[in-house]
Amino acid sequence: MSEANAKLEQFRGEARAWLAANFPRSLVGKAAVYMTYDLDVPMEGDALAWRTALGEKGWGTPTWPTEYGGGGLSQMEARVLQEEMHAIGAFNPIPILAGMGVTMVGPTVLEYGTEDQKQRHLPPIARGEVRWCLGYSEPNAGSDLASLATKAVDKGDYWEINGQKIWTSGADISQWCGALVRTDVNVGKRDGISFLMFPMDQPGVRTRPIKLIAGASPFCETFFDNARADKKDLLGKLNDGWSVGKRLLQHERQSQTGGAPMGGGGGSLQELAKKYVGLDSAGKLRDEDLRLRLAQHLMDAKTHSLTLARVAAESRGNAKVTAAASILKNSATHVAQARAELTLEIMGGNGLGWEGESFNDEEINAVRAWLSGKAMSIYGGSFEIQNNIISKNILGLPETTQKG
Amino acid sequence: MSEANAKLEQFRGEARAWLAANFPRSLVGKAAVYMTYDLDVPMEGDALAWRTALGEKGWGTPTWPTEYGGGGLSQMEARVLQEEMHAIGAFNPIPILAGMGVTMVGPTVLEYGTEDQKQRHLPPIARGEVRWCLGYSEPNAGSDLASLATKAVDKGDYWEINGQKIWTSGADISQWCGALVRTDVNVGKRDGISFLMFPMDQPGVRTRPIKLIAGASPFCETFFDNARADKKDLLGKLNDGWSVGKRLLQHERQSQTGGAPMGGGGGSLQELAKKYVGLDSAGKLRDEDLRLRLAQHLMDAKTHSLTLARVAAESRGNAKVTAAASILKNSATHVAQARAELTLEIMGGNGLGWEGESFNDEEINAVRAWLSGKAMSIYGGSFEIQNNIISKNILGLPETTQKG
Amino acid sequence: MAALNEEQSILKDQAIAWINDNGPVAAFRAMRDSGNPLGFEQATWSAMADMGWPGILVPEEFGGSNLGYLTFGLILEELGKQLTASPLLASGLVGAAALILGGNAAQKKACLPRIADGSRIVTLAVDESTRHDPAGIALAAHKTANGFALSGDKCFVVEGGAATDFVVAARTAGNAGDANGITLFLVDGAADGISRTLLRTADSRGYAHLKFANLEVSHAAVLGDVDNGGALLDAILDRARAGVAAEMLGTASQAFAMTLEYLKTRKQFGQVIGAFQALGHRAAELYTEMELARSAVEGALAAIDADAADVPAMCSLSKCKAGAFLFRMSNQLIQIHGGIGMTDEFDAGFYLKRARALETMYGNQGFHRARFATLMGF
Amino acid sequence: MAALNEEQSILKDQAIAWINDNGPVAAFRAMRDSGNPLGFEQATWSAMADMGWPGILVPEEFGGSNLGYLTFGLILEELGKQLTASPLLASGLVGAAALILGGNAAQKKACLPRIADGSRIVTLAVDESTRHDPAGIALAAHKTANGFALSGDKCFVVEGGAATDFVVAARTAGNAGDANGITLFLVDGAADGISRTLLRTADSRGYAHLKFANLEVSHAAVLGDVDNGGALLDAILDRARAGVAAEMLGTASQAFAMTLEYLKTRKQFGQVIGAFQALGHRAAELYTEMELARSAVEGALAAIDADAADVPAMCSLSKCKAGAFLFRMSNQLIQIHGGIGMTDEFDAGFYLKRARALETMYGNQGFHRARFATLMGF
Repeated sequence: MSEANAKLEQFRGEARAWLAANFPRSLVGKAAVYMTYDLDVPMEGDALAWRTALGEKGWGTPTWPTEYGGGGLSQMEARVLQEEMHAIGAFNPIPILAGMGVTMVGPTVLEYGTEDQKQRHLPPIARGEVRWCLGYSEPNAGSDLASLATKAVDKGDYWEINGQKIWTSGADISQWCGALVRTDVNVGKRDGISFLMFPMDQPGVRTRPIKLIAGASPFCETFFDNARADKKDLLGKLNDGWSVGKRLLQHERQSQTGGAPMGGGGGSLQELAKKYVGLDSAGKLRDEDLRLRLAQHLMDAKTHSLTLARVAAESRGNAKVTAAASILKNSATHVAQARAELTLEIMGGNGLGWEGESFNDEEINAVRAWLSGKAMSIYGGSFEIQNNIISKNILGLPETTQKG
Repeated sequence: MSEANAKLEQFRGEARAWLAANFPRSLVGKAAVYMTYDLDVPMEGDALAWRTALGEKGWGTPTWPTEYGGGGLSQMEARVLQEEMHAIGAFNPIPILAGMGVTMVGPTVLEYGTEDQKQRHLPPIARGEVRWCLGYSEPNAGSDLASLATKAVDKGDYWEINGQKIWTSGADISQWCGALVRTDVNVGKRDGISFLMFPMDQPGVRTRPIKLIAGASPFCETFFDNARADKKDLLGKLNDGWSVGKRLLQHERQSQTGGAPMGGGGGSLQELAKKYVGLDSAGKLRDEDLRLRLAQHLMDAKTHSLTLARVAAESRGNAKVTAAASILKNSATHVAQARAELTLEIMGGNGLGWEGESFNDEEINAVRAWLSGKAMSIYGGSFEIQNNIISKNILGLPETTQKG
Repeated sequence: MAALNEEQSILKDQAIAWINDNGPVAAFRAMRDSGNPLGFEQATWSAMADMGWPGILVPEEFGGSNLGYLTFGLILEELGKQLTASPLLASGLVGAAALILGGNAAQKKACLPRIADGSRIVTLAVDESTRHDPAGIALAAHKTANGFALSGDKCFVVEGGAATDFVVAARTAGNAGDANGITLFLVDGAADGISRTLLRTADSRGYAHLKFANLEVSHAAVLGDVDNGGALLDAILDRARAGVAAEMLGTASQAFAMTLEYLKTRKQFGQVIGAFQALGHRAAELYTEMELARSAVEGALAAIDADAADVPAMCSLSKCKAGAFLFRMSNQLIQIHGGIGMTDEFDAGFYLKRARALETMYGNQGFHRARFATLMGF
Repeated sequence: MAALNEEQSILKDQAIAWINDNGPVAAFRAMRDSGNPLGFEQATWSAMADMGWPGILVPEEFGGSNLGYLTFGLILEELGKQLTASPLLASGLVGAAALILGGNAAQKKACLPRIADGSRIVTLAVDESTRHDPAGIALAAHKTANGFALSGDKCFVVEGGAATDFVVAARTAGNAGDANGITLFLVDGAADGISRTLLRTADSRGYAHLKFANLEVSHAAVLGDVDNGGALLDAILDRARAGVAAEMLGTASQAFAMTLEYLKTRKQFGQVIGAFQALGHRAAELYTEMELARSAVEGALAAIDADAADVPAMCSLSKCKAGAFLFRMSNQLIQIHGGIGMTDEFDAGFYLKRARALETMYGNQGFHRARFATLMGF
């Protein structure tokens, strides 16, 4: 225990020294500029230097193996690295720059990929040079992903892909795509699906950004018209794409259960309420009904946080995920959406602000975040799908109403 | 219009005179004694005289035809009669004395019965001499009534009945029973069911009262062991009992949508709250959270009343029941159950009273009524069944999850 | 819906037909995309005036049809269904109510005919902060030699960009929070002392902030009694609330209709999604809530028409009930439509945004729940 | 559930095994049917004492095992599942907490060993009306030559019939509603000045009303400080609330287990009813609520063990969350079981009645929601 600790502290020293030598001080306080999913910020000057240094060291993907461009660190070391970065105001832009590369594609390639695939795809992701998008949903295959219709036909040298994907986040600025496609039309819905990887910069691929109710979005419709994937870029086994895709989705779901405060309301909701609504002489919020609903929400939010902590504690040294984890997606969504609603209610008329000088940034962001947040109960396993999963997988109730 | 009015006023005079001559003054204020479903109150002295007079006049069942013992009155005249009875403190005990006879069996016999059945069964009901119970539910056929298993076999002269019914209200004190039984086991679930009528006082019938969570109840389990029904007491067509039974249930459902205050809380809920909780110096209930939930409930209750009034107004001169009527059962249940919960919450610790001197009658009644009221969302079309009906019959959504 | 008389039925059918042709949600989209700062098209408003809608509440002697609030509600409900943008609610109902309830003979004669023919747009300026708080009115009206001088701010004035006149609730005595000391004024929107800021809100309606800089008005501008305008203001607001509730009911019932249609046509897992019992029951519950909300809305409008004693409670009730249903329904509109519901190309977002805006207008559910308790004496 | 250490795991397994054999819900039914006025069987209590349960919180020097609140909660949860009746919560948790937090050396030495071995049952007497209102304490403790004289009423004292001693919250200064002026006393239940009325409640637990008629006690009876007992009382109550929440979690989770079992076995319309998606989703939502409630309950117990700064907020939170889940779950237990759930022969009614009783104990959801807001500073 203390030997391990000593080793960890030694690593802390090394990390601190390397960061001091390599992180440009000019980037302190700039995290927000580079850590946004919505924009394709150009990497120049110090930012480019920092990305390059981080990529060469492998610390943009600290726990990936060194042979594929990662840092080869343990989870504990990675946490120490994060602490040290946080301490000096450093940040890691590579997971953002890589789109779905670091969070979803990478781990799945590590698990399912051939040695060749690992060699070709992982290092560019680890260096933050290649951005990935994912082709999953289709206009007629949302929650029911198994009914997807985009086809890939074996043309000897390559796969020829035809069809349409939707909700491909960042498709218009990505270099590579991983997509679920139908490679056998003669078998059951979940069979006959494969996972292909291919470059976006080719004649057969066209993207169209989707405008959302909250305004511009990273999402696209993506059209494949005789697009091509190299034969060596089939990930996992032929017609076994369903399990590859499911694994990827698990990574997505894990990233959605934090119940992180939505934009425009990162501060404490009770402070916001005090500011907009005010307290009476007894120290109570001037809106008695709001006061009690706000209290209820804060209890809900706290309970969700306690559950996150409990799941983490129960999982420690326990390979199997605890059953309680199954509730986190819906619970996180409930808390985040309620928070967004309360934020607007607290802001009153200003919680209707769309643009213009009459509203401040916090208000306008809150309105946009409220709208964007409605997607939380739709994507990554809708509210209803999550309840199906709990009902069937956790509670062991029969599944009669879902065929296919 | 004014001619009709004049005729009605003439009837009012006649009714008033007859009541003055026949209603024993000794019974004024005794309505509660004789108007309870729970007890089999003996009819003696003035009460017996009153029942007899009412029965002979046919005014216990005022709108039934005179040839079957009814009063032959119009709906308007019946209302006038009721007003006049109310004015002098008179009451009509016959619908209570007849169990399910006046409210459910009678109207259905009038509609489906043979002339012989009408002649034999209706007058004793109209005189309040014969009490009826109904055999519907079975231990394995509750909401799914179509799967009932009680069998009746044609023995030439009579039907022989074997099986078990449950929730037969008043079976232990009834003289006659109307029951749904299976007369053809070889066809679909809703087919092959018939409606039979038979006397309870026979060797093949045994009843056992059911104790409920609220205490003693009018409900029984009823066992048939080679019980007999006369061949002439099949109501409606053979194997068409489903439609007869459905018609009967419509009468039941109609009697459940009034959202009448549950026992133990007949007064105003806000007055109860003022009494138990008190107001602060600003005139607000001392429990701020309760105050707002109580306001919400009173709004819900008022909205339900408004809906009842709206449905009545829309139905006037309109043979077809309005679609809004379909929501009344669940809405009434919601309001009544919420009222019962709030009543106990307002009473605080005293809302736990079961018996003994430490609690007053209102408190103990409120606790029992709270428990009894949980049945409202189960019987007469459960909450879930009502939602199925709305979904399918009103909204036209497909029915895939219910077979049979 | 309430049993309609013949006149109401004709008017309702006329409204449905006209809105179908002239004011469907596609027209709202076009208006929004055009960036029109007023939030409605003048042609739409003129057509409504031609049909007599702004005069529905106005007595016949002043050029209206005097058909009452229940009838007005029928029109508002239909407009709410298609989000048809116009100042009908703000002027034809709220402005007209202010004049009818508070105007003297001269004011009525001067103003009501022009409200009825749509040539004047009279709206109410009440709130002064981000929250609805009629008790907190502080905008000062100081007595001057010839009348009063108004100074202060009014926020989120509905159709405040297009208004030709404002009914302004001001304080002539006491302090913010006092029940007494409120006076209503009818002021010309073009006056020098008023400056307007048009707002760009999520629901694309024509709100404005107003600033009064020592605006001088004569005694003739007073609507109702000096210092005792609180009750008049409440009465106007209650009518406004019932009107908004009718619009909310329309918006929500259209969201219900769109959702029901989708439940019957969208297929997932090999069947239409309405065949999933969880969604079927949800639809049944939404339908139940819709029917209840309708009773509340029609009940409030009918109570106003009958001059019933419980108008305040009924109006708070209607705003609450319509609000709760619209909130749930607009969210389910998105949820059940899934990804497509999140796109701007589909109309669901309009309904969600409008729902949020109507919820804040003239008091949200929390405001009215607490008010209902107070009105019930506890 | 929380990751348990070995000691906790053993204790929990022991509790489950013992309750299965000795305290299942059938034992509760038998106790109720017997009309036992105390609401529990002495043999049950003796067995619990033999297993050391009343001493779980008691420091080792006073004969306890000092295992803390999270451990105590494990036992309460298991007892809650089977409604096992005993004064364990009232004395082993609330009474012990009062002595541990407020007792001086002499009081601890005299009392804690006897709480731990079950020979004394020490319970808290706090409320004086039908509602939980610790701020409203009015029971008067007048100063006398030798100490104090107590006069007044206490209501709904938990296990008040069986108690050998009472911790009485009394007013030594100020008026009902004042934060200061509260003093706690440890008094002998057998004293002449105390009369008890046992209650017959729906949940068949052993509550009593107490009447204090000029009961004289010495200075040695004061628990904590004179006039400044408010904070001590709050601390005891918070522990009581977290304990009740643990019991509620157990009661509700058993109701969930019974319901889930029924969903898997009861057939209607040709399939088990759990196959109906509306019921399957309802079960999923109840499960979600159960897991969340568990986090809240364990969080509060752990906060007490860690002497965290947010103990008051966490205890209100746990009572609220467990209360909301138990309310919904006990109602669904009946609803999903249908007619059979309404019969006394089936156990569902016990859970429903117990749920209502636990909800009122030491403050209902409304009380704690409002308290949480106050604790959060708004």
